[in-house]
Amino acid sequence: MEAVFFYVFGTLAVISALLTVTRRDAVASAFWLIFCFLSVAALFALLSAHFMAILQILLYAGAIMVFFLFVIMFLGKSQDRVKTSDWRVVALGVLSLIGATVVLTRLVGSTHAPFPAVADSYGGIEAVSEVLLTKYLFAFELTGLLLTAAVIGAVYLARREAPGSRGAKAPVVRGLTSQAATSTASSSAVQHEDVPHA
Amino acid sequence: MPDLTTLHVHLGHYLTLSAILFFIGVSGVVFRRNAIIMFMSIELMLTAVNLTFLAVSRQLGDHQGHVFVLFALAVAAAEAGVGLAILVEIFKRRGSIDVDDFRKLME
Amino acid sequence: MHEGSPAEFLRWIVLLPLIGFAINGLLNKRLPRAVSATVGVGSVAGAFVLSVMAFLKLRALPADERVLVDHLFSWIPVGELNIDAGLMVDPLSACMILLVTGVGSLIHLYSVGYMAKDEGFARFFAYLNLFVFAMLVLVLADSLPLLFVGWEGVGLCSYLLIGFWFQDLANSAAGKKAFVVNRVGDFGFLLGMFFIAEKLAGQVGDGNVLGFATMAAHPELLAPVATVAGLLLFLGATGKSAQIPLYVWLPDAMAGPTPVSALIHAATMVTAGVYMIARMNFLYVQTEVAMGVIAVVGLLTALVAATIALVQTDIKKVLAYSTVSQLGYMMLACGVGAFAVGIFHVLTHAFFKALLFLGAGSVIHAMHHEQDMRSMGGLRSVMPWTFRTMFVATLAIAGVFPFAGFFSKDEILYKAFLESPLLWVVGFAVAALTAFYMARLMVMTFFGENRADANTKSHLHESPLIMTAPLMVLAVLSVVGGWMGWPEFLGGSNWLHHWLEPVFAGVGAHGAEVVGHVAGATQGVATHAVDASHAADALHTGGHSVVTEWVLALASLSVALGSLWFGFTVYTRRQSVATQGQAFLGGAPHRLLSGKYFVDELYEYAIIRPIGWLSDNVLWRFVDAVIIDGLLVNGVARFLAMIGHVVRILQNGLVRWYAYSFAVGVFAMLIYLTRKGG
Amino acid sequence: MPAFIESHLLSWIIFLPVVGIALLLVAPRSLIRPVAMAVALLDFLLSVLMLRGFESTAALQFVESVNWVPQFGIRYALGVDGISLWLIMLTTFLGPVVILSTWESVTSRVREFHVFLLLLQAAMLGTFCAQDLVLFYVFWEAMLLPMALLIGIWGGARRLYAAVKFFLYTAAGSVLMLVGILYIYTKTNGSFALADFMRVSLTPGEQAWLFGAFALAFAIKVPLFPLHTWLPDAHVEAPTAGSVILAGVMLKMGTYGLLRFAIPLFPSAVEQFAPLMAGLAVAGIIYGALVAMVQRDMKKLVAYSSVSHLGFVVLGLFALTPESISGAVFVMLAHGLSTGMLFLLVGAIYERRHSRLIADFGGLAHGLPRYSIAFMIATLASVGLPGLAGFVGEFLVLLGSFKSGSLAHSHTFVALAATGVILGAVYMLWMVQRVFFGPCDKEENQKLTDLSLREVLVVVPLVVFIFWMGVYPKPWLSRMEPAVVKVIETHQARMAIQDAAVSPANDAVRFVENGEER
Repeated sequence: MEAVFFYVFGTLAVISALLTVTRRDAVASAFWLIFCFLSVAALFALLSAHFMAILQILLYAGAIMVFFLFVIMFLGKSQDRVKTSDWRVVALGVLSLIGATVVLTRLVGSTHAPFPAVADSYGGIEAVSEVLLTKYLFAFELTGLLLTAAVIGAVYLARREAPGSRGAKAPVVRGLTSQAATSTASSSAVQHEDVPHA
Repeated sequence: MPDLTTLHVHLGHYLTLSAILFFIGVSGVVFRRNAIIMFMSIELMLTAVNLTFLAVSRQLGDHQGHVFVLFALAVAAAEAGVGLAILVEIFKRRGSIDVDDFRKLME
Repeated sequence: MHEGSPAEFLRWIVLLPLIGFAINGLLNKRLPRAVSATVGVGSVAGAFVLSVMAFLKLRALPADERVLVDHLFSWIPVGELNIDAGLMVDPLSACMILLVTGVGSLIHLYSVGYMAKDEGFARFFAYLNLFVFAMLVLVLADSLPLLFVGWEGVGLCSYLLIGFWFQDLANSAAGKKAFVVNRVGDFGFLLGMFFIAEKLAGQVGDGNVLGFATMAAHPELLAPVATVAGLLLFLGATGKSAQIPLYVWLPDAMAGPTPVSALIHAATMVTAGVYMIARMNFLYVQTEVAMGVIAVVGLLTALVAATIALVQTDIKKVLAYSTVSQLGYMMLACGVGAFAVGIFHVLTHAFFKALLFLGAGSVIHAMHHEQDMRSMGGLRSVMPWTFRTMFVATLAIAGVFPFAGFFSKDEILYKAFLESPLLWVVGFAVAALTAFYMARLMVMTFFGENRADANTKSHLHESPLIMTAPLMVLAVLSVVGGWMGWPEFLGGSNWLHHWLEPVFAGVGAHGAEVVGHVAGATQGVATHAVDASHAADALHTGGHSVVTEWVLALASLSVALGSLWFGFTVYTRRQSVATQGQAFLGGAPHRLLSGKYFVDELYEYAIIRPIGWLSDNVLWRFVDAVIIDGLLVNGVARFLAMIGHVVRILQNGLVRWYAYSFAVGVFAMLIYLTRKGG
Repeated sequence: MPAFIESHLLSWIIFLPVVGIALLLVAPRSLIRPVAMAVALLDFLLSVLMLRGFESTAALQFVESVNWVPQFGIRYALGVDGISLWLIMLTTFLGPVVILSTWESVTSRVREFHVFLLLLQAAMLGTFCAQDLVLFYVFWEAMLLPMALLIGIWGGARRLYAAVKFFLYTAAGSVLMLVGILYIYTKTNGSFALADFMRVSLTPGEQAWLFGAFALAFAIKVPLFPLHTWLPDAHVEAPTAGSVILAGVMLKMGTYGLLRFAIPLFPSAVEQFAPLMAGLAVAGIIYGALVAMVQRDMKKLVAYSSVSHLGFVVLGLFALTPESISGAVFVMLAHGLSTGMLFLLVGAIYERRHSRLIADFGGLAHGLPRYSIAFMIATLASVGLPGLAGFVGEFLVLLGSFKSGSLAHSHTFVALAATGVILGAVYMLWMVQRVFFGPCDKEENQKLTDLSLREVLVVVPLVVFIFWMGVYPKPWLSRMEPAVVKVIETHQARMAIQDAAVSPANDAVRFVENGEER
């Protein structure tokens, strides 16, 4: 019975992933990515990793994607000017993608024994936390440290922006409205420096 | 249509699926010029890896995979945070987030 | 070969000229002329005195022990080879050292006068002394390598002396030509030595493999290699004694001062080849082929040179070709096995040819270095002594009876006749030509009216005594010189033949049957169309008989007188002497002869130009520059640079490109790790 | 002689120049040249002491052997025998001569110039004395650097190209040799001593490629025919002192290497490759001579003549007879003197006239008698006039090669090589004629001054030895002969072992060296 779910959610995940990667509009691809995360969470559930499935939804779909959406909104319509790669690069990409997946599936698809039966409590919070807080306690603490470092980093980046802004750079607030002006100025500068290298 | 009931899903399927997802992520990173899309593709690759972790953990019947997925999640979050902050910074300075414009290193 | 009694004073014969060279060479201009002259002449005269002493000491010894030995030091002691430097005087080398030092002193004396006004006076005597030293080393050497030292030494001195007036590029070019052509000969000489050394190595006790005593003691060992070594050594001799094909340098060598031509290119150096062959007689008697080649080459050279001499206008060129021709005679003598006669002709030829050259020198000296006979003439009255001495020499060289030339040339012709009538016929023709061109020379120089321009005519004078005295001495020698070889059939004792007997002992034993076979080798010779004196064939009574000797002697005497008279009349009675040559011989042959058969041009275009072109464009520019340097050395460098360039393109700064290559890398590792083999 | 020098004489000889360098670094500017000269002379004096103490036997003498890198069995082993004795003497003899010759010519960076000269001398002496392969290789490479710098800094117009080409060309070759050394090292019981290398028995196959590696490194240095293109560039661009040392001693490194390492270590390969090497040598003789004939630059002409002369040496080495090898060593010495002198003289005229093109000269004999006499003597020596040093060597090489049993069709080789005698005369005398004889028409030539006293002092010792070695070569030959005979005997003995050992039971036959102490 799980096979059906697997195939359904599997294909959903793949399609949404493909769409994420191919959409021109960042917002659309963000939504497709959220959809992909949800289908993967379903797969987690299928693997009876319930706690993880929930986390996936909460963290990935919830927190991280929201943050992405925020940034996308923040950057505004500057993205549509982003040129798509020329066809040769895309062709190369598609080609190598197909090659890679074909070879990989051949590699990975060897038959395995079916999943062994597992106690009901498998995948639950107690089981996971029990392993987490005994064997990997040290790693757990480190992750905490990592997260604090990330937060400090993000804050630092943001803070430096406000007081020290140089004349040419507009403060964050005005970013949205005047970025057209700044971007053209800086892009012209960019153009100048970016002497194409043969 | 093969008889669905007799068909059972085993580790191979999951690994293949995650491989496919992973490579979609890779292609996203490699072929899209928009930095945001690249970040998203990276997130996609991370979830693919999580899927593999859990599949194998399920096969082995223990929870180590889960713990790793947890850590991976933490890392992904941190990375997204800092990455996007940098991206904003670059956007402030360069006005564009087209990856090919960032050839500063090359000159 | 007898071991030989030690004689310490031999080394001084050689050292005296060397000391003379050192004094004149080092002190050079600081010495007053008189001192350097006395040093120059004195050293050679001293050597002459010592040579006479050696000669007398040698005569005192019984016939078969006539060898004086003076071991100097062991020169190259390596492995089984142990070459010693030692001097040896035996009857043959006694004659040679007497000749070299005797005629040498006369010529030194003469050049005191001749070079009086030249600013390189001391340098000239230094070189002359060095030459005498080298020649004496050559003649007194007791082994082939030491002979080779003298051999190249004289080559060097002839190079230095020919190019004495080096301001004029032509002279130094002539000197270089002489040295290089001699070097070609020395190439053959070296290889000949190696063949002998290889054959005797190990078999001979004391390792002095190339010593004459050792070689002469083992002729049978040399038999297999005799022909090759003989021919190669002969190649060396043709270089030194100016035989075909390596004679081209001698006529150009006339660019040197005349005493040099007299000493080196008439009396001594050019005879070194004949001496070497005579010295190696034990080798040559064992190879009919080599002897045949020597005889034929000698004869051909005599013929060719004589014909060229007919039309030369430069007085020294005529004498030069005459020397080449007479050398041909000597080679012929050696070729037919008559080594003693060859040496006899060397001695007599030295006397009259040195005289002719010195005479020509005094003429040139009087005519202020004018060498063209066409602007001479009528000098008989102005330079009586020079004329008289040169007239004696002309009679001698033509082979008129009492004079030296008759005895030696006649005996050569006789021995050639024994060998094969054909040789005799050509030799006879050459004798006729010799007499003719000598007559031509005498008439054009001394008879008729003087064609010189006004101011030279006014300065014409007889040369000073210091120059004419040697001429007179040589004139006497040209007459008396021949008597030492007075043949038995004319009642003489043929002293020289007996004197040289022990040296050529080997020849006597199996000389006879060897002589017989040479005939075959000469049949193929395309002889010069000569008014064949058929009388000679009638007399072919075969074998050695007094009657034939008488007849041949009379024949050669008559041809000598006849040609002389004929030449004399042709050149005096006809109106302008200059056109005489063309009218007499007709256009084409005259151009051929005066162009010296275009041999020089042949060598230039056949050998020198191609090698020059080959080494310049092909070897240097192409092989060196393009192939080795261009392709291999710089090529490798360029290839690496190209590789570097390709790799550089990969680093193009595109972030995504790095990501892609990163991914490809991961993917490749993945494949590698999970390949079936595991 | 004080004990502590006596026991370590070779080390003193090698490292005295290094002491000299230290002195030079502190010496005041005016004292640089005298100090360098003094050190070089002292070094020569020490080598004369060594010469006096050397008895002409085959054994290695003045042996010093100290552990250097014990764990790899690398020893600081020095030793001298008949072959290397004279090459050491040549090096120490040319040292002072060269320093004296550049008394006025080098003006920029004089201190560094002399430092490199002394460093070069130390490295060369080390190479000749080394009995341990690694020590040899260290000195071999150490030699390249100072020479390349000498060419690179004080050289002519294209000096950088020449210096780099010289360095890379030689280094590339010697890297292969290093591989060879290491390969053999694996076969010994952990030692780099030459004696142990000799004990290793190698299959003919191994010997072939090993010989190839060694021979390539040495052939580049010789230089053997196809690998010679670095020489003309190096010579033309090098300063006079550099040229003299390069031609005088460094070219002999290659031939010395062949004789000391390549030939003894790989007997069957030597037999197999002898015709090839002899063929290349003879080709080199003729090619060098022909190309020298058409050179317009005097230094290039002399450089190509070196290619021709060293062709004789290689021919002699591979003929493997006592006469030919002694002849080869003798040519090395004679060539060092005659070509060294030629370069000194060309340098002298270059300093005056700043041109080396033959066309720029003409009629020098008139104005410069002393110079022309010296030049003529050097020319005659290099052409091989009997009575001078050149002839004895070439005569022995040709004679020895002619009667060599082992070299296939040796007669044709010798016949071709002997043409070198003719060609030598042609190109040298043609140069002499264009430079010295003929009218002295160009006025710059008229203004040229003859050799100064100092320059005469430089040339006189060379002339003395050229005559002495030509007239009475016995002292040289007698001292080198035992060592040469030993090389041949060991070669024949090992060949005999080789043939015997080819039997099916391919056990490694241990051939113990007789009388060879570590």
